[in-house]
Amino acid sequence: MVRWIFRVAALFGLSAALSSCVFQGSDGPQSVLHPAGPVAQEQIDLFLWTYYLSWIVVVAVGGVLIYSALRFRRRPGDDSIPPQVHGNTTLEIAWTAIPVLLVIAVAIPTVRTLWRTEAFAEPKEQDIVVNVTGHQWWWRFEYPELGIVTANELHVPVGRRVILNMTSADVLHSFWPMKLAGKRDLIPNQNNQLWFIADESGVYLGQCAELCLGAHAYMRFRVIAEEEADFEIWKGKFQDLQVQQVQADPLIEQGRLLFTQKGCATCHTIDGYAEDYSIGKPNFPDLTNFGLRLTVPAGWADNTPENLAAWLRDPQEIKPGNRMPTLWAESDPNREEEIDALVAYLLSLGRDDQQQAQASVQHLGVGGNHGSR
Amino acid sequence: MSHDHKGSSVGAYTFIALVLGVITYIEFAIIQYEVAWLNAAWTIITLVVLSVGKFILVVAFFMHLKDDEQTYTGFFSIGMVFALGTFIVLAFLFSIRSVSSVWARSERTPVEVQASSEHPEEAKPHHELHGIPEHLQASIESEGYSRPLAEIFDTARPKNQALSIAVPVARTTQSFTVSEAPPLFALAGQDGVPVEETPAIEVSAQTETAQGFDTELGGQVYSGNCAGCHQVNGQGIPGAFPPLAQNLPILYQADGGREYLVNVLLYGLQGPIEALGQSYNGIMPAWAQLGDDEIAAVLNHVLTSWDNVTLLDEFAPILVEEVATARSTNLSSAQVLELRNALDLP
Amino acid sequence: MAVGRQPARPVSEVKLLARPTWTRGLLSWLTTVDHKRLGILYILASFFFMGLASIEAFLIRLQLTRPGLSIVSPDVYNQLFTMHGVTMVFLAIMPLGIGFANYFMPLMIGARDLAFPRLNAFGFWVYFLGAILLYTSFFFGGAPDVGWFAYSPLTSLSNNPGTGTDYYMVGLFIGGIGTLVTGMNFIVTIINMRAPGMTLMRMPVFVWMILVTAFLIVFAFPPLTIALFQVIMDRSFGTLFYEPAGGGMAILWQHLFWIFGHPEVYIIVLPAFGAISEIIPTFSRKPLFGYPIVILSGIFIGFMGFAVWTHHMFTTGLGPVVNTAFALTTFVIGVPTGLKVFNWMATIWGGRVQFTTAMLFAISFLVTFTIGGITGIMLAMPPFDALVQDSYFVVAHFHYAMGGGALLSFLAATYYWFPKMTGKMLSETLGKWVFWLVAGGFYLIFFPQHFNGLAGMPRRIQTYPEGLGFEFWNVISTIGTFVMAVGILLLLYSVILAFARGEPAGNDPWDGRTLEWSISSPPPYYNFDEMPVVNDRDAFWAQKYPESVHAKPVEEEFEEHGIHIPGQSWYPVIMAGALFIGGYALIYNNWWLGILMFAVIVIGSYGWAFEGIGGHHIHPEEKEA
Amino acid sequence: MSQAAVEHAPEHYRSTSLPDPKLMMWIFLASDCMFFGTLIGTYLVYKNRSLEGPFPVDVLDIPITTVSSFVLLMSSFLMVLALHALRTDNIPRFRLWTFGVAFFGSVFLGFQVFEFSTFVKEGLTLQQNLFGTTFFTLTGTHGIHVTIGVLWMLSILITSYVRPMSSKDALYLEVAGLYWHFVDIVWIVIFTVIYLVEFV
Repeated sequence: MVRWIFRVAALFGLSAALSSCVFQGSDGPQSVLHPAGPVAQEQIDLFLWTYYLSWIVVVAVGGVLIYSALRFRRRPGDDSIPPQVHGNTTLEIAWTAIPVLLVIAVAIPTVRTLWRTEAFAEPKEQDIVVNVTGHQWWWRFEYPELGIVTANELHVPVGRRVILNMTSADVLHSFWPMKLAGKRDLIPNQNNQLWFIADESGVYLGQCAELCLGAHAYMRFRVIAEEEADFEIWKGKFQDLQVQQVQADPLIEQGRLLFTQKGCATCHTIDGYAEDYSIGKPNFPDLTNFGLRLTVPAGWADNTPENLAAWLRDPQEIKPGNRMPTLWAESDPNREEEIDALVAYLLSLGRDDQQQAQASVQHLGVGGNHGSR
Repeated sequence: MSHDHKGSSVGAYTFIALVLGVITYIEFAIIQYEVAWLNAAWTIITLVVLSVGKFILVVAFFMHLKDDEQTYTGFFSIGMVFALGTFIVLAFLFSIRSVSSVWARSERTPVEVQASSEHPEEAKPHHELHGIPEHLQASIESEGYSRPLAEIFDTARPKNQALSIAVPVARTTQSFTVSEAPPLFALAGQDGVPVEETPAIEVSAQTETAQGFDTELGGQVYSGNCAGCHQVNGQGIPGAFPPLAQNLPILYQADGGREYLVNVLLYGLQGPIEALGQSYNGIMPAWAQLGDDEIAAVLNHVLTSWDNVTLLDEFAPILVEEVATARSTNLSSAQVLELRNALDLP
Repeated sequence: MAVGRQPARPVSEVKLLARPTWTRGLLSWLTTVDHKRLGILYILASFFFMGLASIEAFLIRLQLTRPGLSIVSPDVYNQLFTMHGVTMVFLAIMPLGIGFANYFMPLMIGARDLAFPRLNAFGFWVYFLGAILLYTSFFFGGAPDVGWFAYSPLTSLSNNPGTGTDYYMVGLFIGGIGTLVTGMNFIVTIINMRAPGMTLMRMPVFVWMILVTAFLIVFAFPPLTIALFQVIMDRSFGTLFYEPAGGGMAILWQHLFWIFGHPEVYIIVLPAFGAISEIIPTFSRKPLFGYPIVILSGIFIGFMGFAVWTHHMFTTGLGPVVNTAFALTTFVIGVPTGLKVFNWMATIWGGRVQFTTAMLFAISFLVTFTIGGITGIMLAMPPFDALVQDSYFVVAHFHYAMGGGALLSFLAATYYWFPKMTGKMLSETLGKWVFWLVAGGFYLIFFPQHFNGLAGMPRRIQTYPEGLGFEFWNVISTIGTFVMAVGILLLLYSVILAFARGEPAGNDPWDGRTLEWSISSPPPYYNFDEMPVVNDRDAFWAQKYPESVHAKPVEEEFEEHGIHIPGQSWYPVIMAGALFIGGYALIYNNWWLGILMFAVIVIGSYGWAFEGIGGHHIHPEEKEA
Repeated sequence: MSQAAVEHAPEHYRSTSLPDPKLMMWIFLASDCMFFGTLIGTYLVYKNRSLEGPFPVDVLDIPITTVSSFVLLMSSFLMVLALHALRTDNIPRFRLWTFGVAFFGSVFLGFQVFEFSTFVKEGLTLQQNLFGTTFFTLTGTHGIHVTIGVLWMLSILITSYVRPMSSKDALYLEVAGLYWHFVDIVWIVIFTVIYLVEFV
C-alpha cells in the first residue's frame, strides 16, 4: 500500500515538475504569464492563485481515484459481492462543503480583480484616450485629443493610463494586447472600453483574437510604450506635419508621384501629401509618417525596404486574404523600379534620415527579435 | 376517461369568455381614452396585470390546468419560467448595456447621446473622427456606418476575391440574388424593390472580334496600368475603385459619354461619383503619359471585355484620332468631373 | 403513481402508402421505427461524422505543426475548423448520446419502444439528412467558414456572400428540428413507458440523465432555431436582424446562440455522465454511491445551464455587473459537478474493480473531466478569461470537457454496450491498446494546448510567425493526432474483428445491473418476452442477487394482452427527405421547389396522421411454442 | 409464435395516467414558450432601435387589433364549447363550434392580412427597419401557428363526416384545443407587449 502511495506521489511530483518547467519555458513574446502592466498582472495573479488551488484538487482527486482503483481492484478468482453501499448522508454533506469552499476561495478574488480591472474608467486629464476601430484586417488608432490618426501601431507613454474606446467597422474583432491587459471585443454598433498601463518601455505584441475570416491570422498589432520624452517626439511628428512638396531625391519624388498614379491615394491617406489633399478613406490604413512604423503589414514583418517591397509586389503572398490590390502585373517591366521608388517614398515619411528610425528601434530596446514577429 | 367531466360547465366557460372580453375592452379603453389619473408606469403595470389575468384564465379554465394532472402544469410552468426568466434577463442585459454604452459613446461623440434618447431615428451611429482635417469628413461620411441602407442593399456585395478556392456555384448564377428576390411584403415600386434593373447578362454567341482596333495592345495596357485598381475582372473594389464591367456601357451610351471616357484617361478624375449605385470618392490619375494609340486601345479593350459589348446597342471603336483631338483641350481633373456630372446618366 | 392505459387511437386509415413490412434489407432500415435499429443508425452516423470531423482536425493539426506552413489556404482552413466544430458538436457527439439513449433507454426502463416510434424515425432521418445537407456544401461552393458559433455579422450577406453560411444555417435548422422532436419523444417515453414498479427514483441514472438532457433539448433548441431562422431571413429576405448598418446588434446573436449553446454543452455531457454512472457501478460491483445526489446534481446542472450563458461572452464588454453575476452562477455549477465526481469515486471505493477497457475509459473520463472542470472554473473568472479567451487555452478546456469528457465516456459506453448490441465481445487485449493510444494521444494533443494558450496563441489562426514560443507544443500536439489516429483505427479493426470472429457475448457478460442485461444479446425485436417487474433500483441486479440488496417484491399488478409491435412507415423518411430538399430550396431561394416540398410535407403529415395503427401483435406466452 | 394482424387498437401499458399525445402536446407547448420567448425577446431588444420610420406608433392600430384580439379570444371560447360538446356526444354542436373556431381563426388571419398590407402601404416592410423586421417575423410566426390551427380544426371537422366520432375521440380534440389556446395566450402577450404598451 505504502508503495502505491509513493508511486502516486512520484507521479504527481513528476507532473508538477513538468508543469513548472512549462511555466519557466513560456516566456515567449506573447506569453500571458509575464505581464508588463498592472492590469495583466492582476489578471494573471488570479490565474496563478487558482492554479495552485487546482493542484490540491488534482492531487486529491487523482490520488484517491488511483489509490482506490488499485486498492479495490478485483483479484483473479474473486467473485464476492462487496457490501452494496448506497450512500452516506454525512459524507455527502461533508464533501459538498469542499467544492463550496473552493469556489468561494476562487470567487472572492475574482470579483475583486474584476472590479479593479474591468470597471468603467472615466478619462482623466493625464490619461491617453485612443479610439480603436477594427477593420478587416488591420487596426485604426485615433488619438482624439492629440489629433493623430495611425494604424496598427499604438504608441503610448509609459506609466500613463491608456483608455481605448473600441468599435468595429465591419465584423467582430478582439483587441488582445496580452502583455498589458486581457482582450476586449470590437463590435459594430457598440463601444467597448479597455484600459491598461504599461510599466516599462518596450514593444508589446498583440493580435486579433476573434475570427474575422480572410487574413485573420495576420491581423496583428504592436503597442509601443515609450518614455514620455520619446512619446512627445513621436507626437510632434504628427502634429507639426510639413506639407511635402516636390522632393529633392528623384527616387522619392518618383515614389511620391506613383503614390497617386498607382491609385494608392484613393484608399490611403498621407497627411501633408499635398495642399488641399482630399482623398484617402478612413476604412483603409492611414500611412501618415509611415517611415516611423516598425512593421508592415499589420504587425506581421519588420518594416524594412525588402519586406515593404515584397508586400507591395504581391500582397496576397505576404498576407493571404487581404484587400490590398496587386498593383503590377507579373510582366510589367516597370514593376521593380516603381516598387523601389514607392518603398523609398513611403519609408521617407516621417523620417529625418534613414538611420533615425533604426536608432529609435534600438533605443526602445527591442532589437530584431521581438520587433520582427 | 377519468377527467372527462372535470372541466367546467358551459355556463362557467361563458362567464370566463365574458370576463376575457371585458378585460380586453378595459385594456383597449385604457389606451384609447387617456385616463388622467394613471401615469405611464401605472398604465403599464395595469396592462401587464390585466393580460396576466387573461393568460391565467385561459390556461386554467380553457386549457383545464386547474383541474387536470399537475404534471402538465409542471411542464408548462417550467417552459414559461425558462422563457420568462431567460428573456427578461436578456432584455435587462441590453438595457444595462445601453446605459454603459451611452456613457462610453459620449467619449467618442458627445452629440449623439441626446439624440439617441430623443429621436431614435437620429441615433444612427456614425464615426466622428477627431483630428481629421475638416475637408476629409465628407468623404468619411459616405463610408461605413453612414452608408444609407438602400445603398447597402442595392449594391453588389464585395466578395473577397483574393483567395481562390473552387467556387463552382456562385450564388448569383444559380439562383436569385437577394436584391432580385422580391421582398416578402413589398409592393411593386415601393421601398425595398430594387430600383435599378440590372440588364440580364446573356452570353452572346458571337463574340465581338477585333474590328479595327488593337486588342492585344489594349490588354497589355490594361493589365499593366489599370488592373491594379479596377481588377482583372473589371469589377473594381466596391467603395474604392469603381467597376468597369457593366458600368462603362452606361457611360459610353450617355450623351457625350464617349468623349468623357477619353478625357478621363487623359486628365484623370477626382471627386465624388456614383457607379452602379455605389458612391466613390477617389482619384483617377491622369494617363497622359500613354500614347494616343495605347489610350484608344485600352478604352476599346475595356468596352469590349467582360460582356460589356453585349450591353451596348452599337459600338464603334474609339479611334486614335479622337484621343489626339481630346489631348489638345488640356482639361483639369475638376473639369472632367464636371463633364461627368453633365452626363445624363440613368 | 397511478397506472393507466392508453386510450385507443382511432382506427381510420387513409392509405396513401401501405405500411411496409420488410424485415431485412436496405428498405427495412429506411422504414424502420424500431428504437434499436434507429439507435444503431444514430451511432453509426455519429461515428461516420466523427470520422469526417477527425479528418478535418487532422488537417488542422498538420497545418499548425510548424509556423508559416500553407498546407491549406486560410479559406479552406476556416472551413475545416468550422466544419470540425459543427460536426463534433451537432453531428457526432450529441447524436452519439441520443443514439445510445435511443437504444438503451427503453431497454433500461423495460419498454418495448419509444412513445412515438415514427417520430423517432423522423428525428433520426431529419438529423441525418440535415447533416448530409451540411456536408454537401463542400461540393457546392465551399463549406461554412464562420466558426461553429457563426458570430454575426460575419454571417451577413455583405460579409459572407458565398452559400457556405446558408448551408450552416439551414443544415442546423433542419437538424435541430430532428433533435427537438427526439427530445420530446424521450420525455414522454420516460414519463409514460416505465415498466411496472419502475418509479422515478428506481430509474437507472443513465435514464435520468437522458430525461434531463431531453428537457435541455426541449428548452435550449428553440432559441437556436429562431436565431438561425433570423439569419436565414437576413440572408434570404433582407431583414435587418444582424445587419449593423440597419441598427442590428451583433451581440444579440451571441446571446441567443449561447442561451442555446451552454445547455448544449450539458446536452452533450449529461448522457456521458449517465453512461459513466452505469459503467462504474457495474465494474465495481457496487450500486452507485449517493444515487439521489447524483441525480439531483444532474438536474441542478441542467437547470443552471440556462443561467450562465454570458460566460462565453465575458470579453464582449457586458460590463462588470453582468460579468460578476454570471461568473458567480458559473462557479455554482462547479459544486454539483464536483459532487458527481466524488460520488463516482466513492462508488469505486470498497468495490471489486475490474479493469476492463470500458472501466479504463471511465476512469480516464473522471480524470479528464476533472481537469476540464478545473480549467472551466479558471475560465469562469472574467479577468483571467479576458487574458486567454479565444486562445488555445480555451480550445484545450473544451476539448477536455466535451471531447475528453463526452468522447472518452462514449468510448467506454461503446465497449460496455457493444456486446449487448451485437452479441459479440470486443477483444479486451486490443481494447487496452486502443485505450492507451486514444487516451494517450488525447492528452498529447490537448494538454500542450493549455501551454500554447498561455503563450498567447489565439485559436482559429491559420498560421503563426516563428519565434512566439508556439513551435514546440504544436509539434507535440500534432504528434498526438497520429497516436490517437492509430488508436481509432485499431478500434475500427477491433470492431471488424469482433464481427468476424468475436466471442459470443451471452446475455450478461459484465454481470450488469440494469434491465438491458436480462435479455438476449442482441435483444429480440420485441425487447422483453414479458414485461419486467421492477422492485428495486438496479432492477436486474436485484433479480440476480436479491439477498444483497434486501429487495422487496413489487406491489403493482398488471396484465398483458400481447405485445404490439409498431408498424414500419414510409412517412418519416419522406417528410425528412422533403425537409432536406426544401433546405436546398431555402439556400438557393428557389421558391417553386420550396412550395413543392412544403406540399409534400403537408400531404405527408396527413398521410402520417391517417396511416392507421399498423404493426402486428405477438403473444409472448405462445412464443416458446 | 403467433402473429396476428391488428384488428382492434391495442392498449399499451403506461406508467402514468397521462395520455401520450396530450403529454406530448404540453411538452411541445412548453418548448414553444421558448420559441415565442426568443421572438418576443428579440422584439424587445430591438424596440426603439429602428434607425428610420415608420415607427410602431405611426402604424399600429389599436381599435382594429382589439377587435381581432377579441375574435381570437372568442375562438378559444368556442374551442372549449366544441370539446365540451364532443365529450357529451353532442356531435352537431361539436361540428358547429369546431367550424366556429376555424371561422374565427380565419377572421383573425384576415385581420392580419389587412394589417400587413396596410403597413406595407405605409412603408413598413420586412427590410425597412428593425421594427418591421422583428414585428413581421414575430406576428408572422404567430400567424403561421394560427393557420396550422385553422387547418387542424378543419381537418377534424372533415374527419367527423368521414367517420363517426364520439366522446372517445375527445382526447384528439383536446390536444388540438390545447394548441389553439396556446396560440391564443401568445396573442394575449403580443397584444400587450407590442401593441398596447407602445401607446402608453
